[in-house]
Amino acid sequence: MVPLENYLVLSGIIFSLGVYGVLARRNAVLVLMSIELMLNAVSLNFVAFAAYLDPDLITGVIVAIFVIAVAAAEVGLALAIVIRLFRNRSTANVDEAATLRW
Amino acid sequence: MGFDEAQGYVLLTTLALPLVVAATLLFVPGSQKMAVRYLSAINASLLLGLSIYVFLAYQAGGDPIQMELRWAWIENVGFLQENGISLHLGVDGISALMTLLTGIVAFAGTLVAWKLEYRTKDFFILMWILIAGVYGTFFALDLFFFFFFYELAVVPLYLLIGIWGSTRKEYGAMKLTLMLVGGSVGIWIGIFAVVHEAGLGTFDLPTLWAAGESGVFSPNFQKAIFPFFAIGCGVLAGLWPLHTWSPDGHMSAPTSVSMVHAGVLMKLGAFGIIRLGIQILPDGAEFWMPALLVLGTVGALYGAIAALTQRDFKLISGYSSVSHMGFVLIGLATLNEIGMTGAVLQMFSHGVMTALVFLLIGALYDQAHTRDLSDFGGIAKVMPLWVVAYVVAGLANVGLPGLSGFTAEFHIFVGAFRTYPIFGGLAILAAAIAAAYMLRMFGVVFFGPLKPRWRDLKDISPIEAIAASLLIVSMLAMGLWWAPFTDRLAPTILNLPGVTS
Amino acid sequence: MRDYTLFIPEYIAVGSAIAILAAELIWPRIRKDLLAYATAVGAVAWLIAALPYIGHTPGDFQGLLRTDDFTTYFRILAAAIVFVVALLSAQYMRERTSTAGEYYGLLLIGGIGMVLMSASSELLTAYISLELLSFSLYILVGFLKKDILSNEASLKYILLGAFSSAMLLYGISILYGLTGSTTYEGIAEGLAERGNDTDAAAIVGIMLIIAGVGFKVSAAPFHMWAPDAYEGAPLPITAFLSTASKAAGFALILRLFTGALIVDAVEWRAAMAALAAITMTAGNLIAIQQTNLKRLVAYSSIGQVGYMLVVIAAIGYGDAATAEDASAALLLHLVGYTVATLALFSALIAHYNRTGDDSIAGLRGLAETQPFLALVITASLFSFAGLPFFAGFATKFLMFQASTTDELLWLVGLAAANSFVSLYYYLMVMRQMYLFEPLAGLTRFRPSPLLGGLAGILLLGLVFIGVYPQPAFEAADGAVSALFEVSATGLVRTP
Amino acid sequence: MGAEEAWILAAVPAITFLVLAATGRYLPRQGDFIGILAAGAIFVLFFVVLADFLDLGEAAWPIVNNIAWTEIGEFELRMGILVDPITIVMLAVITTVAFMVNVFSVGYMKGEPRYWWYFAMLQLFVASMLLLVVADNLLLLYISWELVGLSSFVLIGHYWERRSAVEAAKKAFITTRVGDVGLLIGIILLWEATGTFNILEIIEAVEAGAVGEVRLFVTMMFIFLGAMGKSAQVPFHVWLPDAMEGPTPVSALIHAATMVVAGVYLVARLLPVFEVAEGALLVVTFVGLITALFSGVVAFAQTDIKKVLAYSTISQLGFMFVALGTGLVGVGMFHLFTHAFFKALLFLGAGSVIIGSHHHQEMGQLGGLWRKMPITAMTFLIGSLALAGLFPLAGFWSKDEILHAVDSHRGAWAYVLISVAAIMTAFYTTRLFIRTFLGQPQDAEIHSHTRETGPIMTLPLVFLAILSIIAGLVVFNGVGDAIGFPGGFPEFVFLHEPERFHVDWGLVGFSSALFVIGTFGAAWIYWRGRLDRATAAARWQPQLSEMVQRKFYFDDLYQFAIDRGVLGLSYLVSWFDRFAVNDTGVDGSANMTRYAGFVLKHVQTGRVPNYAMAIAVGVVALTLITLAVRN
Repeated sequence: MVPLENYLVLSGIIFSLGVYGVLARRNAVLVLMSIELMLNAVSLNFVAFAAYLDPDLITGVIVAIFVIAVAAAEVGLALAIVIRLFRNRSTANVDEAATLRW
Repeated sequence: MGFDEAQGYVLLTTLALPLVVAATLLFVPGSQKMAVRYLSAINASLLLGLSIYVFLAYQAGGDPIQMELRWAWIENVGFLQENGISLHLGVDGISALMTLLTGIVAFAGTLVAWKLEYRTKDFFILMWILIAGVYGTFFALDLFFFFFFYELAVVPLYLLIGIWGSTRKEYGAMKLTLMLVGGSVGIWIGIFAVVHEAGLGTFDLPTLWAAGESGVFSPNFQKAIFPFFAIGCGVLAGLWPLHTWSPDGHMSAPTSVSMVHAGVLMKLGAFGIIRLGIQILPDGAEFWMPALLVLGTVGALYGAIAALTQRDFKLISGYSSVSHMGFVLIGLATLNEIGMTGAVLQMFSHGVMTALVFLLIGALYDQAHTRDLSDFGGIAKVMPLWVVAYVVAGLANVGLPGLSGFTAEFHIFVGAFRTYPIFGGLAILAAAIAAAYMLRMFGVVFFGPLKPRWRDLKDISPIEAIAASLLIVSMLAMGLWWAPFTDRLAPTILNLPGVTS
Repeated sequence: MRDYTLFIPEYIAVGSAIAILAAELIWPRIRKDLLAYATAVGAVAWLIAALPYIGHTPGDFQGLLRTDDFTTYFRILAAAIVFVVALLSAQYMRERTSTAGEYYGLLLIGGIGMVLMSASSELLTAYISLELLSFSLYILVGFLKKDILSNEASLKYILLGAFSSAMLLYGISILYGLTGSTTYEGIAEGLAERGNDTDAAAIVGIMLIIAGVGFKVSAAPFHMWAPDAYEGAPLPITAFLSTASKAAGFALILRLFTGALIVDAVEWRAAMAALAAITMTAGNLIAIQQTNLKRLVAYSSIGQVGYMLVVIAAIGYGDAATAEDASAALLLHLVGYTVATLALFSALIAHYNRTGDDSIAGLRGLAETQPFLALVITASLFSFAGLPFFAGFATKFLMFQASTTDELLWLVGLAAANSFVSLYYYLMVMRQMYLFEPLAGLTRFRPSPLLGGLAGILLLGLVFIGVYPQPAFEAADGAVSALFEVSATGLVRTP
Repeated sequence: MGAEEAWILAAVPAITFLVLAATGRYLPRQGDFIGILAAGAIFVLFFVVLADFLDLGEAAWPIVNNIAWTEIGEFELRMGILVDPITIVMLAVITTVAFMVNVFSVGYMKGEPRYWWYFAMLQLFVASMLLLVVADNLLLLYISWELVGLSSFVLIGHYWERRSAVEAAKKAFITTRVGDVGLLIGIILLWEATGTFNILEIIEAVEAGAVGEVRLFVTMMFIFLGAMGKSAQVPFHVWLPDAMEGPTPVSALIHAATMVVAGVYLVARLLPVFEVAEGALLVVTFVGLITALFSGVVAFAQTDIKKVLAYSTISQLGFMFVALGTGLVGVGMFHLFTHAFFKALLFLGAGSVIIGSHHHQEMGQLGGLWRKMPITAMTFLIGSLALAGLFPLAGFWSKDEILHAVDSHRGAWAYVLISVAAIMTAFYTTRLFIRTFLGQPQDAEIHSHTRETGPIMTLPLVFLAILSIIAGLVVFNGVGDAIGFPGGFPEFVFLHEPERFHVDWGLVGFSSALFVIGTFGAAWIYWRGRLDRATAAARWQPQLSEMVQRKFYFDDLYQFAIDRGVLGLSYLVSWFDRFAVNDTGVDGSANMTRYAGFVLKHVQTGRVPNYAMAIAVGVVALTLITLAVRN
């Protein structure tokens, strides 16, 4: 059976990729995708833990499902706002939405 | 209810009256200037009466704290236990004298503000809040309320100076307020530390003093915390080198604010050093007093020397205030009965004297619209009463026998010689320099040929004359027959922890 | 077991939210301020319904949600906030949007989210209620769709919000992995038994959680969204942000940290102290430089958060008693802070409705044109600065005193120093109002009776708490003691 | 009332002062008569006191009477009076001269501004002066000491419209004040050592050896500083000549007869202590000698009548200190006694001249007044001769006593110097008289207007003239017994070791010789008011005469020290206060804070990625912090 560490390392890598994406990407949509990546890492964690800690205790799995649901809602909302941004400024580049500062 | 308790209500009245008046004024339409003035004048006279009563009713022989009154405020909730925070009022000899001072100066200040025309109502509201704060600080026997009223007394100054001030008022107001509040941060930290260390869940001062007696505060703790109190209060007391708000602040402040501020507020600082520093942390006080003594002496000399060449009336008074508060610190630093009595006497003396000085400066400035010494000359011809009053104030400042200044300084010198002869000598030297700058000003401004542009200056108005004479009388009283003062002070002071006879 | 009666007040709130949405669907032309009043009524009903729960035996819903005095405390707070904010919005939103149903609906929903945050005793639930509040705020912040700033604000808020909640979740997952549970008790026990080899994991997990909640309460360096969101959002929402979402954040933090993480205090207390120090310092220093009122309030509220975090640090350092006392003081301060903020905004909105100017310089001469508003603004700013007679003085004093421990004296001192720095920029605002004559053309005006009355009431509340905090303090104390009945302060780590 | 109530003497003028100050300007004649009445009253009362004092007899002396003042712990003050022969002598001088001056002023100050105020202040001065001499403790003494200083200040500056007057007043106050610092320090040091301010107790304690050698010496030096300041001894003498800016009667009362001798009185009062303090008296002698010689020389070059008299006063005060320096209190007090009368006489005479000549006091403009103002001239002559020391006028006896004392108690060097000083005295006195009253009028115009002054001014002159003649005789035991006190003046004053006075004809001859040398020397040079010889002398030694003219550069030196030293320091401190303390320290820190905010706010770039970065960094940082300080 695959040891827990592998899952953890994998999710760690995915999470870090997500973080990197958020920091590096300028396009709002790509930023959102990176965040999705991070959330997926989370789900992976939960499922893995759930499986290894105690097979018949399914808290982790439930959490994972919830996370997916919430993430979906989040993305929907975010996209709506991004679209408004595009309407207002005809760009989806987050760097250009920097009127508010200092 | 017993007599002493009834007297406690006298204190409460004295404290509440100005607040009530301030609240009432809120609802008086601003256009009714006369109403505002009369209301304030009545209030001022009541306060004067009450203050005199408090001073006289304080029994010289009785127990150190009298007229006690305790109203539970917050207790038995959270970390607070029985009497956690209570409106605990009371006076000892020191605060009794300070109360008298406050009454006198507040009265004079109100009369002087009579001719104020611009936003009269707002002015008096803030003024009374400030006065209430001052009384509260002197009465409070509870750390929380001590700090409460302390802040209450400091903050209105920003508006009082900022709105009604004169030279560079915004700068002066901001600087003064920030420096004083900055000082109070030190006090605040000290309070946190002390209350936490005592671990009694109460802010009640007598309880904490008792705790201190029983050795709750280790010497090291005291040494560590005393500076917070000393410096925090020291700022308000014009402790060198944290004094610079004094010249600038006084220069911008309007007359009656200068009077109350230099007259009473600066005393809060010295008072705080006694109440918090010496009474809660005697060991710390003993450890740090030499430092305080040095700073005080430096301040005394520094202020006097700097005053020698100032060209603005108010700057001279500002620096001389630094110098005189230096004497107070020297007196406190001696930690012996005579010196500390002198210090408290000096607090009173400097209060009335400097109040008179600012009153007169204001009376002149309102007509002349300049405070530059070199602009004047020979005005004794047109303002004889003014000059006489100023000379009296000046001579008190110089420490001429027969006026309060001498009484106070003499005790300070004697006390200082007891412990630190060298510094005593330096202090006397500073007092001598005072003569130089005072007489210099007399010579330039009052005497010599009258400059034509001042030919139609008016002498002080009757109202100002009343205020001035009240102040002069109190100066003479202390200068000629000081037993009533010392009799009340001495037992209290000998009662302070760590004070040698 | 499932006791559905525990959340009757929230049912009422949801009901009124739905009713409002429906109302606008049915009568699209309905006057928008009527919706505001409807919301206010709903909030009042909510609040009244909440009263019976005071002192009520704590209820437990599936180990996920607890309704005890702590919950009730925040319930009342939430209802009150929603009530005030709804009234504040009435004129403001009428003048700016065509559809307001969602706005008021989401206001209520956000309030519910806040209650659930204070009630949840399980991490997933906590997360979801947090998102409930966040989502409604995302929308509310960006509610002025045509307004570039509002839109930009909401974009930043949602992107960063999602980012930080991802971190929160990752932290949760790690804790879950460590302890095998997501309920607070379970985590507490798990942490108590965990071996020493898992320290690093525990630390990382907790830090990620701190990042998540720190973002919610806008603690530096997780605060950067706040000023922008505050500035872009509609004024009433700024008020809502700076009160509801902070209060909710601290409610969650208190339950989580006292209920679960306190067992491992060693692993986070230093970080918490540092966070407090950084937050208060950064907030106050940057505030000095602000020229826009909303941003000023944003930064000053960040400073306030710094002070409140001192309490959390104290919970980590002190013993059980200290923790309880400090938390009580924190709740008290939260109320004082909330009242002050709402008072401030009611005055600002009244001023803004007239001038449409939200810069500090725009207040110039307000003491002449509207002395009352000037007074209210002064009072609330002084309350922030912690000056006598106003809530801030007493509450802050008590809070700092309660959280003074031998290790944290430096932090308390720093806090005191910071509140001194803050006085400077508050005075700068007063300077505008009192020292200067109003700009040409600005004449005396009366605020709308609604806002004026609201401001007046809040001012009274401000003074009342400042002069006689006993009742509020007792309430807070009661709430906290309920919290500490189930707190894990008893547990100690025994690997 | 008896000697025990001697304080009443002070109380009377004190009350008069209050009355006059309050109501004077509204009274008829501006209330001058009240002043005179008061002065007359104390003049009479003095004799009552004297009588009572003598009745009580030696056994009862000194008479003390004091009350508790304040008490702080064991630090208690008693205020009261001490009447002993020294006090009596001072009382005699003060009351007499004060009375004369009050009367004289009515004429002199006629029509002057602030007439009423002048009289009020005169009373204040008399009150504080009397208080000073009856005080039984050093604190009270210091208080009245300062008060006489104050009234002197006010009276010198009476014509305050004149800059010079204001400056003079200021100078007088501050210069004496410097001495007073020393006095106060000394008093407190004495209290430190003996635990009391009461003079008698102090003397007792010191004689019992309560104070260490060195410490006592230092203390007494401090006290002597005070005495030097008040009695205008070198180097504190600079204020007295300038003080002549005041009205002449004031100069007569304050700056000749009474206040300036307060220093002498103080030393006399504490002489027992000085005696214990090893070497202190030697210092006193030195200072006295130097002053006597120095001011004698300077007096040569003065051309203003009052200035000459001023320097002569300084010089005579020097004589007194020399006398005290020999430890013979009686001798010093005796010279004080006689000097008071003839010097007051001379000043009032000068005043009469000034009025007669319509305010001219430059010798260069006067001369030949003999015929115009016979009474003034006559009395002035008597005064001059008494000062110069003509047998058997008052001045002769006292100077004689001093010579004798120096001869017997100090070395030959002192004897020689003091003799020289005596010659100088005779010299400048003669010069003064000749150039003012004899010879040709220097300024016909002024001369023509000059008139003799009225009786109100001449009567006091006559009275004082008589005193100047006979006052010296009290030195004889016979006279003393006759007028009621045992033995001669020295014995009366100094009961400890009675020194019975006996005329030593050799000494009489010697001092007469000194008189003759001085007088005839001056006469030879200035006879008939000729100046060529004097100018010749000046041309012969230009630097020297320049130096004398400029009073040995004392004033210039002080001016320089004040301008460059004190004021310079003050400017420095003010500068430091502004720039270092305020702008750098206070405002600087404020600006630093503001700048920090300015820097920090730019971290807030407005870009989402940066914000996210901040969050990420925050997490890492917090983790590291925890790992760092966890245990």
